[in-house]
Amino acid sequence: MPNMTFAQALNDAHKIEMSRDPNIYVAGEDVGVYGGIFGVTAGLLDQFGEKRVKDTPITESAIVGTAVGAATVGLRPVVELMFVDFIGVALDQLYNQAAKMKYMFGGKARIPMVLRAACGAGIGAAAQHSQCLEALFMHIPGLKVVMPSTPSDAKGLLIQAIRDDNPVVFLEHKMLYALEGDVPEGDYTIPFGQADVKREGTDVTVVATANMVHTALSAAEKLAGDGISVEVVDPRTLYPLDEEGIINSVKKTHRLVIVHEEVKFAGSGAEIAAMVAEKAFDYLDAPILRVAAPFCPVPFSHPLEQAYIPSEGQVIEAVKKVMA
Amino acid sequence: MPNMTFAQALNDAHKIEMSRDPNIYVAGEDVGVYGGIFGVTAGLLDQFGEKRVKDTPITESAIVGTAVGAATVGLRPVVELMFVDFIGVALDQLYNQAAKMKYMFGGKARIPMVLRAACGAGIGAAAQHSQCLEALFMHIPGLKVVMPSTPSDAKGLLIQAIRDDNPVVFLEHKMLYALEGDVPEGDYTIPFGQADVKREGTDVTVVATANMVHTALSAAEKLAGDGISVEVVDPRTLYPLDEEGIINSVKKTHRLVIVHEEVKFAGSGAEIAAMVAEKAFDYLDAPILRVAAPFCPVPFSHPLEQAYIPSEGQVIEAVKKVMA
Amino acid sequence: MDLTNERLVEMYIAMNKIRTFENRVAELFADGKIPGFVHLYVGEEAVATGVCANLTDKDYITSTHRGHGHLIAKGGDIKLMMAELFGKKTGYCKGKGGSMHIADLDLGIMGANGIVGGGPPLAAGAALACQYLDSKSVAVCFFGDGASNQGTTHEAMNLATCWKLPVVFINENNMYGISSCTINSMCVPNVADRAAAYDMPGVVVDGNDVVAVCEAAGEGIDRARQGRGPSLIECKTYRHRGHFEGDPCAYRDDSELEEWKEKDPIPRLEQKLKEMGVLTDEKIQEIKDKLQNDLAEAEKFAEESPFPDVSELLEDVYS
Amino acid sequence: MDLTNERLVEMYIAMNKIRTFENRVAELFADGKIPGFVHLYVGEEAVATGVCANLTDKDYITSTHRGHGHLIAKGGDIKLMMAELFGKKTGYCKGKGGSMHIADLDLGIMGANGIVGGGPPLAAGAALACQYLDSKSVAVCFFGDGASNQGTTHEAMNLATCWKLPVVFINENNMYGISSCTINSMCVPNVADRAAAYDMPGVVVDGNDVVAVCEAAGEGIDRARQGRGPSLIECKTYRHRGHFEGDPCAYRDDSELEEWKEKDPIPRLEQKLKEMGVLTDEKIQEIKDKLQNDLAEAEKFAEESPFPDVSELLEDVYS
Ligand SMILES: Cc1ncc(C[n+]2csc(CCOP(=O)(O)OP(=O)(O)O)c2C)c(N)n1
Ligand SMILES: Cc1ncc(C[n+]2csc(CCOP(=O)(O)OP(=O)(O)O)c2C)c(N)n1
Ligand SMILES: [Mg+2]
Ligand SMILES: [Mg+2]
Repeated sequence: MPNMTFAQALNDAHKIEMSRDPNIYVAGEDVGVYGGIFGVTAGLLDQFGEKRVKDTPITESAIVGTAVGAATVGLRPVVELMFVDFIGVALDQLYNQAAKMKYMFGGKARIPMVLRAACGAGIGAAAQHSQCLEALFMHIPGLKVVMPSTPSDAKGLLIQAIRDDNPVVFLEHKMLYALEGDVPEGDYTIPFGQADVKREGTDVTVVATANMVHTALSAAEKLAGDGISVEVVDPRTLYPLDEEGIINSVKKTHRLVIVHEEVKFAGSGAEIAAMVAEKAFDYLDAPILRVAAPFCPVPFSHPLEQAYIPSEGQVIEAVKKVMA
Repeated sequence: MPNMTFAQALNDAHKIEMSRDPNIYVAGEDVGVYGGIFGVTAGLLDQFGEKRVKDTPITESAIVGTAVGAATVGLRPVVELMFVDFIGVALDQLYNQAAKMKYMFGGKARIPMVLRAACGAGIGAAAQHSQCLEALFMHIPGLKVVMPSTPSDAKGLLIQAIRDDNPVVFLEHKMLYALEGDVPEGDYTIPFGQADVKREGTDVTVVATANMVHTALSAAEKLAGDGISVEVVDPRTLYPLDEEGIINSVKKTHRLVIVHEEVKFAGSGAEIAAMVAEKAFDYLDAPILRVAAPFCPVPFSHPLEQAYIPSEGQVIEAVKKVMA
Repeated sequence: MDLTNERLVEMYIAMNKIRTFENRVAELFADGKIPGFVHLYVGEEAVATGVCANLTDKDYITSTHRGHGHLIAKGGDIKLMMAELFGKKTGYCKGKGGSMHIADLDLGIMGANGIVGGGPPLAAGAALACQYLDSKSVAVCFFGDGASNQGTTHEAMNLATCWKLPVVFINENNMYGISSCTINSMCVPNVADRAAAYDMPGVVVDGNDVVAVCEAAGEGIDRARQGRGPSLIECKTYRHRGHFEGDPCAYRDDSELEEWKEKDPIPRLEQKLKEMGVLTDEKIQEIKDKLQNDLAEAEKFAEESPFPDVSELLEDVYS
Repeated sequence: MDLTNERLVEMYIAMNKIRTFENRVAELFADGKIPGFVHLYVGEEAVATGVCANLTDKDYITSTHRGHGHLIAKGGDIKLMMAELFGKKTGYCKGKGGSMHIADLDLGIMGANGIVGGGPPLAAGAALACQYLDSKSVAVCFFGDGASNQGTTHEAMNLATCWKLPVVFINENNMYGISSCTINSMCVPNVADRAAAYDMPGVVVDGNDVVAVCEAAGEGIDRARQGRGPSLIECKTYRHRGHFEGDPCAYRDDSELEEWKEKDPIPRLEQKLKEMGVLTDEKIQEIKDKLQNDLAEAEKFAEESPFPDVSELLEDVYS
């Protein structure tokens, strides 16, 4: 298996799918000549031409809205929002149009489209370019929400997303773009709704998403030294959410810690905790803890930003707390 | 105490505040001549004139954005979004600008503004005019989120919201507008972050919001007949959330059911459940159940819409389940 | 454009079909048979009719909250529409959508829309697909004077011109967005003046003259079909009824309504066709009887159809 | 407008102040002293300078992601700016904002903005407050060519004209929005052409001629101050550096940059002032030395200031 970065894996997924299906087009700000601000769409313009790789004006409502319209009529758009923070200027086309059309029309529409966006803190990009907002998308029936943590998951899930007949929000944590890993060659898909056990363990289940999977894994490694066996579960898709996979792990470990970079309050972890508190309550031996960002915008200054991002230390502390 | 409807109580709050503070203005679509689609701003134009009661074009980004700008510079805007569903065309000005400015500027801004919006199903208004979206607002640091359930709470909380120096999202369930109740006269405020025990009980805590408070109350009445004593707690503000108030009730009853009309998945109840599963786990004798809308857009057809809205029967069932 | 007598009669029938439908819906709403928000098209029939006369089933339209007229003009089935308004399982959307969300993708009807300004980006997207697939089809975007102030409309027009998309923006300027008169919501006299911001043709036409609408829209549609890009056509018209059923209309003068009733597009065409000798009183009665019959049938169908079963609630969310 | 020699020299100094600041920031970014996204104003100094020469501390501006020039021209303190860019506690935003969010409300600077099109509604709102409070102050909205395609910009301009708000929209047309050239992102030759959509004055001015900018902006600002409503002034200019620091600029030709460097606003004014006998080489050197000194001081202040303490993380979220 070739080794490549997360960004290259996404690029590979685009190329494979665009080669396979002529009705896929890519659009967004700076996706063409520039190759995407994070390089994900590099080379696509050269390979597929202007018809299929469309640089747009700065016009997110129209980028998303044309994708919805084009998808309804037979194309399969893959559009880039650059930063997920920008969804505020385009949300209506996603949540009132794309997500609801099929239902409102009594089932008679298909809206196969992918909205890709970079998310997350870590590069000093401050409050309007660093958010994680997956909980917003999870709450909207009609959308699917994907959040990969490794290059190979990124590729498999993006191909899956492009082939899905529903609007899919595909969230790419920007601290992962440079992460390298082995990635299966060619056609490779990962079904939605299947959590991946990134590390097996018996004492505590840690559910983590995106870059927090790696934070959880290194915490788990350290905790192993203390004799605590941590199972790290990566849901990979937040909707559909693999409730069974998470519950099975909790049934084994009886303890749950959830880790995400999003703000804790009303974040994605709230749903996971609530779901377990409902469906696996009797298996729990300890409170469910969430390690997540505090309730403030993302600060610019490096030490503050680092304090904002959930850390290995916080995960270790939470795990020890539920073990106490 | 005079008896008035929820809509009249809101109207009263506007009048009291606008009489007190000349820097309050009201703006929105059809708030002037029409008096608001739901009549909340009726009579304000006559009483306060065009300068202070502004009919706007259909331009939600500018309505919200001008409020943010004007608030930053010294006014106290109270703007109406008509239906909360429309937030998708204006979200950026609320969540990236209003909510974050103070923090991004190192504390040096004050943005006293209220964004009022009608929410909820029940009048056959279908998928784009019936949503409850409180979870979206709760997740954004910098915003406060208010959701009253009675005429007197509506008045006290709206006056409080107008006097707050932060952006406040004020959600009015449209099935409540015609609800009558006693409302304190004149100046009357309710502090944010104080849940109200709408009915005392000892066996199960039911946390409910907006119109679901009434559903919960009537369920509680029926359950009392079965010998089950239900405590109904209305948070009234979702941010700040009265965690202590909720936990105190759970410490007493050891059982928690959460009821809201919002979609269950990643809804406001997820945060409440997760918070309790973390902070009051040891007091819980049963799984935490949520009674909420299913994962679909709001349907138009009356029987479907009625099936969508959480019912008294579902609350009774959930309470019986946690009592079993 | 030379409209044959046959096409003129077709347009006359279409306008009457909309009018009779809408008038009956008003009654049914008042009777409590139809719930929710219902925005009627009475008075504006010439716009949808004149525009859609240039389209085939392979062309697309996006509609608005005031969608019945567009749907009927584009060939929508009034039985399925009426059943939908009743919230019945046999309706266009199985009862899930209601008045504001009726769609018929087989006819290229991409849906009414409850969001003002929701349609323009969708229409540009449909046009993009037409261009991409080289189908020679076009997309038509109906939108109101109020919607022209919405940011999404600006963005869709700009992108459509940048990409030379085969889309025609049809502005239905009925002078009001609910209670907001255009004189307070925009400073230019015509929505069409805004075409200058995108360097596309902007045309103003009498929206109560179905022939004028048909010709102006035809030019824009031809232009789009030939790959020459989008255009904006503003049709000046007026709604006879309130914004939605139940609107007391306190914000406008009765005299204004009376003036516009003088310009009612249906009697205007009727008069013309009678003068041309194309229609006689008997023929007119025949047309109206047929329409009433069809409408009665549609209503019967709607009345007698079952409501959706609660078990269907969670169907149709995902493909 | 008759600009006194003194005012011309002030503008010369302001432009140089921006230029030296930006050039140093570029170096500091390259050295890893400044993190995040940094968008520099080099080449565009005449716009902010010419516009802000008409404003007092009681007037408001909204800025963009490319905000340093606006801030300096409006009187912002480069010590506090530099400290903010370093993420220090002593910075304008206590290190919480960084380059894209610097504000100084006491000077009427309503903040840089990370959202393209984020500023126009805010500027309209500030103008509304000026009108409401009858303060005779005005608001100026800086926005890019790219931002003019954003729906929020359209909405703000429309509402501003409807309400006759005292706001001036200053378009900085530097021909690109990141890699997107205006010829691909709009079909009209000038952003100012869009003023026609709102019936407000739309003016095009050489954005590299600070005197021309000052005069054109002055007219718009006077108009606003006198209660005669908004206007749109487009300043044609060019950014010398990449979109942000680190941008390889592969999307544009070097020759284009060279051409524009010929039109660099700073040498142009310098030349003029020398010809007028207002400035001599010595005086110029003196000015530049002073600016370098101030800059060095600002940098030292930034370097030596402490980072915010982690305990401050949750402060400043709410009032
Ligand atoms: C985004 C949004 N804002 C507001 C509304 C409420 N609303 C529904 S129709 C309408 C007026 C629309 O006016 P116009 O576009 O002129 O269409 P008309 O009703 O005159 O046909 C308004 C304000 C909405 N549905 N969506
Ligand atoms: C809503 C939004 N979309 C996209 C971006 C990413 N972005 C930042 S600056 C920029 C280009 C802006 O172009 P222009 O308005 O011309 O300003 P300039 O950079 O040329 O000064 C883009 C696309 C953003 N910050 N916000
Ligand atoms: Mg209208
Ligand atoms: Mg630019």
